[in-house]
Amino acid sequence: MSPRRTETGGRIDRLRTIRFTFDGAPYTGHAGDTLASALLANGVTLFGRSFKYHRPRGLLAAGVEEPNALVTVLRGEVREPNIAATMVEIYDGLVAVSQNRAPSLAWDIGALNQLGGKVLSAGFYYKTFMGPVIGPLKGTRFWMFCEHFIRRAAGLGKAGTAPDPARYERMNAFCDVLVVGSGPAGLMAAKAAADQGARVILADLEAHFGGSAHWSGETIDGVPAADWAQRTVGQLEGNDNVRLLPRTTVWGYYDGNTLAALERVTDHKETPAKGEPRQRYWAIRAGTVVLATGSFERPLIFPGNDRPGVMLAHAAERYAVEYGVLPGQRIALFTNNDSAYRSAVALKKAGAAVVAIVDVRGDVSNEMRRLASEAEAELLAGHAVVATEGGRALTGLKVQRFDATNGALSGDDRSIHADSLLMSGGWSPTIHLASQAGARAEWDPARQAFLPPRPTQRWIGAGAFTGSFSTAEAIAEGRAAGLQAAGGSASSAPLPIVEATPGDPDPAPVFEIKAKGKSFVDFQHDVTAEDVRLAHREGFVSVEHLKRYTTLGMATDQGKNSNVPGLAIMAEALGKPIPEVGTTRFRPPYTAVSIGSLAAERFGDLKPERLTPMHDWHIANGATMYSAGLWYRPMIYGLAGETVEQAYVREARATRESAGIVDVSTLGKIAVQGPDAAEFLDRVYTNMFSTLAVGKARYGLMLREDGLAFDDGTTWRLGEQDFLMTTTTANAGKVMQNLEYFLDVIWPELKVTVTSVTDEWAGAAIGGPKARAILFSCVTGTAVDNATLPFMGIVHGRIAGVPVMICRLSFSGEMAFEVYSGAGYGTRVWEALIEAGKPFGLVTYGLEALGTMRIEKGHVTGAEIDGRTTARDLHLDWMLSKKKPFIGSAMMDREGLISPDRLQLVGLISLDNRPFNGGAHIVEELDEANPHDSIGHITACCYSPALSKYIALALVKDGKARHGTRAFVSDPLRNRFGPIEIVSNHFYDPDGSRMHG
Amino acid sequence: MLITCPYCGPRDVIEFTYQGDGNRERPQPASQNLDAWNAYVYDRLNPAGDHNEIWQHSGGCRAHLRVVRNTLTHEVLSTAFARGGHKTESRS
Amino acid sequence: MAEYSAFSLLKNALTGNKDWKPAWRKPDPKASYDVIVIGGGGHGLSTAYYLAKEHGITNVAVLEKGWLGSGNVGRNTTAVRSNYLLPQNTRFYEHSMKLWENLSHDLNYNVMFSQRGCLNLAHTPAQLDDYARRGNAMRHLGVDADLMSVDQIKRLVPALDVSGSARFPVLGGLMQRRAGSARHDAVAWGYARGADRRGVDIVENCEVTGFLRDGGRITGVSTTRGEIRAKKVALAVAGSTGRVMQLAGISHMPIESHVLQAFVSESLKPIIDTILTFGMGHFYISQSDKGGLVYGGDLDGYNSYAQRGSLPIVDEVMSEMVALFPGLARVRMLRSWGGVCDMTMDGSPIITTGPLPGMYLNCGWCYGGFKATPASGWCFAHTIAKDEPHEFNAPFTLDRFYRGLVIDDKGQGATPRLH
Amino acid sequence: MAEHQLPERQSPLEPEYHPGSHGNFEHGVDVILSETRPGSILQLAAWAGEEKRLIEVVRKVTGLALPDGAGGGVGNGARAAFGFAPGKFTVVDEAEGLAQAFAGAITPAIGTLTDLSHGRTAIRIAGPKAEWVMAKFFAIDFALPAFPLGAGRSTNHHDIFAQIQRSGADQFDIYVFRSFARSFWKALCHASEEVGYEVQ
Ligand SMILES: Cc1cc2nc3c(=O)[nH]c(=O)nc-3n(C[C@H](O)[C@H](O)[C@H](O)COP(=O)(O)OP(=O)(O)OC[C@H]3O[C@@H](n4cnc5c(N)ncnc54)[C@H](O)[C@@H]3O)c2cc1C
Ligand SMILES: NC(=O)c1ccc[n+]([C@@H]2O[C@H](COP(=O)([O-])OP(=O)(O)OC[C@H]3O[C@@H](n4cnc5c(N)ncnc54)[C@H](O)[C@@H]3O)[C@@H](O)[C@H]2O)c1
Ligand SMILES: Cc1cc2nc3c(=O)[nH]c(=O)nc-3n(C[C@H](O)[C@H](O)[C@H](O)COP(=O)(O)O)c2cc1C
Ligand SMILES: [Zn+2]
Repeated sequence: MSPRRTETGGRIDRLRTIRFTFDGAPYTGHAGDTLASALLANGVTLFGRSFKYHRPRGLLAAGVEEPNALVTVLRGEVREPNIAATMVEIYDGLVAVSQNRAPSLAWDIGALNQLGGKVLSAGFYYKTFMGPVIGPLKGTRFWMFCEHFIRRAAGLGKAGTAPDPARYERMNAFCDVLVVGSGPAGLMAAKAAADQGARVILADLEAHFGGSAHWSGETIDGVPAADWAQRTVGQLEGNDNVRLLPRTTVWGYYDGNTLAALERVTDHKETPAKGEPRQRYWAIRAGTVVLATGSFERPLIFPGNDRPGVMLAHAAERYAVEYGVLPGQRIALFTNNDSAYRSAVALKKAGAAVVAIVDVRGDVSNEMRRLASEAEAELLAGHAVVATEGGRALTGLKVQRFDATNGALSGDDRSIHADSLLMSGGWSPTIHLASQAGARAEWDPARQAFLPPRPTQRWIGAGAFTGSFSTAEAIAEGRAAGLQAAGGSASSAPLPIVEATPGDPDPAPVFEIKAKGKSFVDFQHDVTAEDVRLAHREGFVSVEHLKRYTTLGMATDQGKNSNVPGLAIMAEALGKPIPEVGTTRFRPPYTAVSIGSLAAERFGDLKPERLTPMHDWHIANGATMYSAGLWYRPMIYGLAGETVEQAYVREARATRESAGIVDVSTLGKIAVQGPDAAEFLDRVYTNMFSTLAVGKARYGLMLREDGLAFDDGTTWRLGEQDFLMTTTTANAGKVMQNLEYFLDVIWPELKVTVTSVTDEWAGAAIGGPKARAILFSCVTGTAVDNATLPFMGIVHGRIAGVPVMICRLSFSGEMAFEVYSGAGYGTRVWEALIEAGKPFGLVTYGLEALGTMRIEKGHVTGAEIDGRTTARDLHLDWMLSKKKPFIGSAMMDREGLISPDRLQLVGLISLDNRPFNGGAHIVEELDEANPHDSIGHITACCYSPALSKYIALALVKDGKARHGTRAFVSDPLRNRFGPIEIVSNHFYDPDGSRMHG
Repeated sequence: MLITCPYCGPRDVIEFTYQGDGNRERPQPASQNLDAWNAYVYDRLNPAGDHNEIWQHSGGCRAHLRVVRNTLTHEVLSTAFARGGHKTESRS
Repeated sequence: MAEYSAFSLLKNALTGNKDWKPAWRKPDPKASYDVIVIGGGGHGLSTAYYLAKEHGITNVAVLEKGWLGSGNVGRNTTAVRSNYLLPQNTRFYEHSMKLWENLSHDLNYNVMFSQRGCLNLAHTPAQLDDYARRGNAMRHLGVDADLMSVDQIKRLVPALDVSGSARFPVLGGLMQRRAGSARHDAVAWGYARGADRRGVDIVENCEVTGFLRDGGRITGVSTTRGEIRAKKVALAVAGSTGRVMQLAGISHMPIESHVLQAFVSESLKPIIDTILTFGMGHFYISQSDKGGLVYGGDLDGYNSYAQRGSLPIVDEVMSEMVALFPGLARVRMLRSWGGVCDMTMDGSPIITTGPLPGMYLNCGWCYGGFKATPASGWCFAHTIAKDEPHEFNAPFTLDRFYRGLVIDDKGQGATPRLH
Repeated sequence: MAEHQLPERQSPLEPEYHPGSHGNFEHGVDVILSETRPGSILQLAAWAGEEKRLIEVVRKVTGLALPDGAGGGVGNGARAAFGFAPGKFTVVDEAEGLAQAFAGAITPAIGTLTDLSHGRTAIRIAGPKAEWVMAKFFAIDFALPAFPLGAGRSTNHHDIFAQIQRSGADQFDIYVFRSFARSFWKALCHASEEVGYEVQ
């Protein structure tokens, strides 16, 4: 039998033995154990090392608030650092290791930091490491040198880099009543609400429902509280309208009664079932929330309070009653309130020797005296613990007489031999969720605790959360809250009857025992009472300054143990009451949540892929794909051994020589329909559309309201009231939203519907001298000659039996056609065109060749319409109608938008016959060592097969005036400098004779 | 945060796109009053408190809504179609 | 007041740290000052510091409505860089960078400025070109910038997924090596101590509730601690600009207040040694000296003064984080918070005289003003002292929007949530 | 006009459509996934005030009696219709050619007709865990009282817009943009593994 496991008792399954390792050593425990309880049962006292001084630390708590016993759980290569051992349910094969120690937990070199002692006081790093003011170590050098070592010494666990193979999932839930916490209050609330027929969700972060009933040893309705809880859970389980979520931490209370919760679905399992997520992220939209989150017991602050073996009283009680483990054989308690007496009795019952109860209060009630004697403990009323003894485990403590009214110690100290010291410094309601919205908690001087703020959202509190610390009150408040939340009326049915240990809920206002030695307030961060007083001396007296200066409350427990004692010490130093010092702001999450769980279903799948109808064809035919926003588009269709440049040059050349075809399905397409469609387009585009004939298309330009260029594309008039607008791929969504905005908000009188039809149509652009011949050979039902299908004309016909719509327009500068068909027929039409093109030398081309041909033509895209350019900058002023106002027309002539030194679109030719790079700059004078005075930059560049030169488009200051002049490309990032000629952006076929045919 | 779309009912903020200050008045299209245009495009009321604003239910019915929302508490006080018509009061 | 040094630290340790004095005094406000600076954030404090240090104007009060540093200076993700696209911005932020590089010495306060670099990841060739354009723009203004290859990136940040199988594979990145991070609180406290040592009164818990006027001229402020007169009243209230300007009767500004969230993970051993930004989203990350991963993403996207955010952004940021670092899925988010950002219509700041006589305005820092703290104060002090802007802040006028002279690094136009 | 026999349309799901049982199905499948491939998917939009007339047109052309009210809808197996936005309705028919049937009926005075038969992909999820799986994607309440039979909803899963009609107590028809359909389908299959699913 393990040294500390009791013979009987506990809610563990003693018949099931579970094997696990900690720091490589094998241990066993039982089903129902946490890593903490199992190790404790095995006699382990040392669980971790503190952050700054690397002091040895044992278990402080039994739940989520544990600050010391942080471990890393390993699943193969995958590491999960900083997990409280108290929250790890053991499973066969569990591997856990300790952290922040080298070489081992027992012998940690970092403990040398303790020698630094007072030098390493709060905020010391602000005062030093600045290094010399002159010389080679001035500036940031010296600090960065020191920082290197500081960073390595800091940090808790080590994160892994192996990808996490787990699955995470999101779940959206709706309910009438969400009950957070399943103690007596929460259970009653859930039951009452469910009985009213409300949709109820009950969540508790623990593996078992029941909260404190799980281990309190009280009796409810004549049975042990735990059995009562189980029975109540059983009644809830049967209900269709109730969802029970164990192992689920509600961690965030957001606006609109939206709560975020994390369910640990398989963390306690050796292997998850197929498809089962490790964790599930619940986004819960609740009608009303019942907050029944209970309370935390507080430590007391005294020298040596961090020694392994010093533990919270209720935690010890939990270990004994819930897990059948005793934290020690000889136990002493130290308290400022009555609740520890119940713990003493429970531990006694579980088989420990309770050697003493040290109570700071001089007068202890008779009831408590009775409990002390029931525990066979010596009662030291009006005493305080002033020191603890031992190394990596407690061996004893020292007590002295104590006056609770003024904190004075007197008399000789007395040693007590004990291997476990349990402390209780009073209780703080778990008000985190209620406070997250920023409402101020209210200090209750009787309870010596912050009580929940007035609700800022629809929630109702119940139980210890409200400061009602007895089970009977919890039950009554729970039922009332559940009824109210479900819209029911008060019930006259009798409440369950509670038999509980008596006790006064109000502690003595004693937080710290000032004696010689380090007294810890924030255990993990090693913030001592002296640090708090130093902060006071240096003026960091506001509670938020205290926190930031000392890092009190910034550790993984987020002040759950330390906040109130820290405040109390500061309040005393200031001579002010605690509420005037205030409390720090509560923030989500309530307890730390894995980042994977928050990514949820997007873990490993950040964004969907958007595919054109011909996508699979492209892949099957050797295309290299390029991601453009969410879309995938062919970049090149490379042949074996070709470079990208060789491929696009071949594709572009073949297109200009015979014909090429490219997938343009990604272009944004918007159906603009209705009696006012033409009028609407006149207002939206800078040029006229009402004059466009049915069966024709026109190139259009849109500006933003501020007068800068927004987007361009062609719009086709398919019917009197029926237009098909195309936009650039990148701006499709933005343009759509803009149109909808104007129709809904600005011009609701216009009868127009706009509908995204991007996905309705597959588009193939086929261009080149042979393009018409190819169409001629495969299109039926319409002629495609110049008369029937002139430039910007539209015809309807069929290809391979599929209805198609063909518009003659050109981006490449060649005689070209866009062939649209229903997306479901896209590949069929595409293949038919390719088949028809074979005799003509048709090539497929990708975005690179498309880009090349558009650069040769001097067409603009998103690289030039970049949100900073005007129509004039891009030489599109010819499109600005003077006959009508349009979006942006009123703003486009402001001084800054017409000033001559703006960047304007030009063409560049490389004079040294070397390639350009996108993003290179242009200068008038070359200075490779100290580049300066940029006059512009390259927006797009390529090798031009048509010109047999390296060319580029660029935006250059006063560019138009520079046509024909020379300058230099200056690209220090890629060390590319050289002479260029500035020319017009229309490199190729400037009069458009090729595309007009 | 939840916004009650008059058509779709209460929906998570994730379904909406913010379109800003709803107090702005767009000048007549042909207006040459540059000050008015500047004010419309650039100036915002930006109050700390109740704010009249435009949201699009872009991840739902795509209607634009006029929403009165408190910028200190994020409480949504009322919603209505920007085109006019149905209005939903949320303040209890 | 004592100089801070290793020696003073040791000496004090020997005497039980009993002799340390407050880092700054807690004076009651006087009846009048030469200059009142409203806002005890980074910019207000640095303004006061440089007024005293550079211009000898020491009869100055900084009025802070809460505790010093309670605004964005105390809640930002501490990235300091000067890698802007447009020259107006680059020049200004580079001036700031130079001040940062000597700030700890200047203030005799270790602000822990650590030049561990800032790397913008590129995921498409077009984006790489964009970054090249920006990097080259920087180089032409004498600012350091480099393109990094995937191999170099892999070596610098081994935890990053640079495999081609990622949804948005890393193709390279733009690195500014002199960029880095500083301890946010230390910056506020260091400037406060520095200003205080030069005679500036730092008055906390003193909220400005109105302006005193003589005709059209601003002559002081009313506060929760009484009326205070001043020859010059300077605003540096960042996210509260809209509210404070309304007190002065100016109801409309080219500014919207938006909430930006930030996050910190539990403390970890060093794993990310630089500042890193994701090119296909808004995610950015660094690791604090304490070991916490400090990261954030996009604005929540709506007007807010609430200093707290909503859930969708939390999910968005974390999704982007594990897209870059699939190994960090089991690391846990410890705390999240929000700050209120004064978003302008072009994403660039405003530092100017006026708009009312006697008033000086410093605002529009969006989510990027921490890095500006030294230069902002330095330029604002110049503007206040000389009644005209320094050439570094001359472009950052209030009327630039109306005149079409916007400084729009992102090219998003007058949609503040997109800057 | 003589109707041509049109070739079969290509489904965007094709390479990822694997009929059979998948995931954790040893204890039975809890959802069934399928692509319903309707021949016609139309969007009808009425000008403000013309909604009732449009509803009447729908009744005449399809025989479906659309209830008047936000998100109201009906279905009869072969045809279905539901409102998804103010004045806007989706009408679906197993058969092709529904657009022609409406062409004359939706006059400019009533509103507009937009054919989306290719642009939207229809996916059906059915079975006892259909609500559970749907809740993984969409932040709307799928419980029957909140989302009654026949009703329609517009919502989205991150970048993917979806119109959803409840076509049975345990059955939903989801209309997504064609270009996103494969990604969505993969995600849907992935999310269904937990409960065991069958592709039909
Ligand atoms: C989450 C987040 C992350 C960020 N990350 C970065 C980053 O990585 N890099 C970067 O460069 N920038 C970043 N920023 C931006 C940066 O923090 C701010 O731009 C900058 O701090 C603003 O200047 P400030 O320090 O003076 O503002 P603040 O600190 O906000 O100072 C303004 C002060 O004015 C006070 N005040 C307001 N009204 C009154 C009144 N009526 N009377 C008296 N006082 C008043 C406020 O209380 C406040 O203290 C971030 C911001 C946020 C919110
Ligand atoms: N002075 C005292 O003796 C004293 C003080 C405090 C409490 N108590 C005892 O505590 C009990 C109070 O009952 P109760 O029901 O109010 O509280 P409880 O402590 O029994 O239950 C609270 C439950 O809420 C859960 N919880 C807390 N935060 C959560 C979150 N964010 N998400 C999910 N679950 C969360 C906890 O795990 C716990 O199970 C009584 O039995 C009372 O006797 C006694
Ligand atoms: C760079 C940086 C690092 C932080 N590290 C921690 C941390 O380790 N632990 C912690 O609890 N909070 C940390 N915080 C968050 C602060 O606790 C706090 O939430 C933030 O400053 C905003 O203040 P508020 O929450 O009081 O509004 C950090 C904040 C910043 C800006
Ligand atoms: Zn809606």
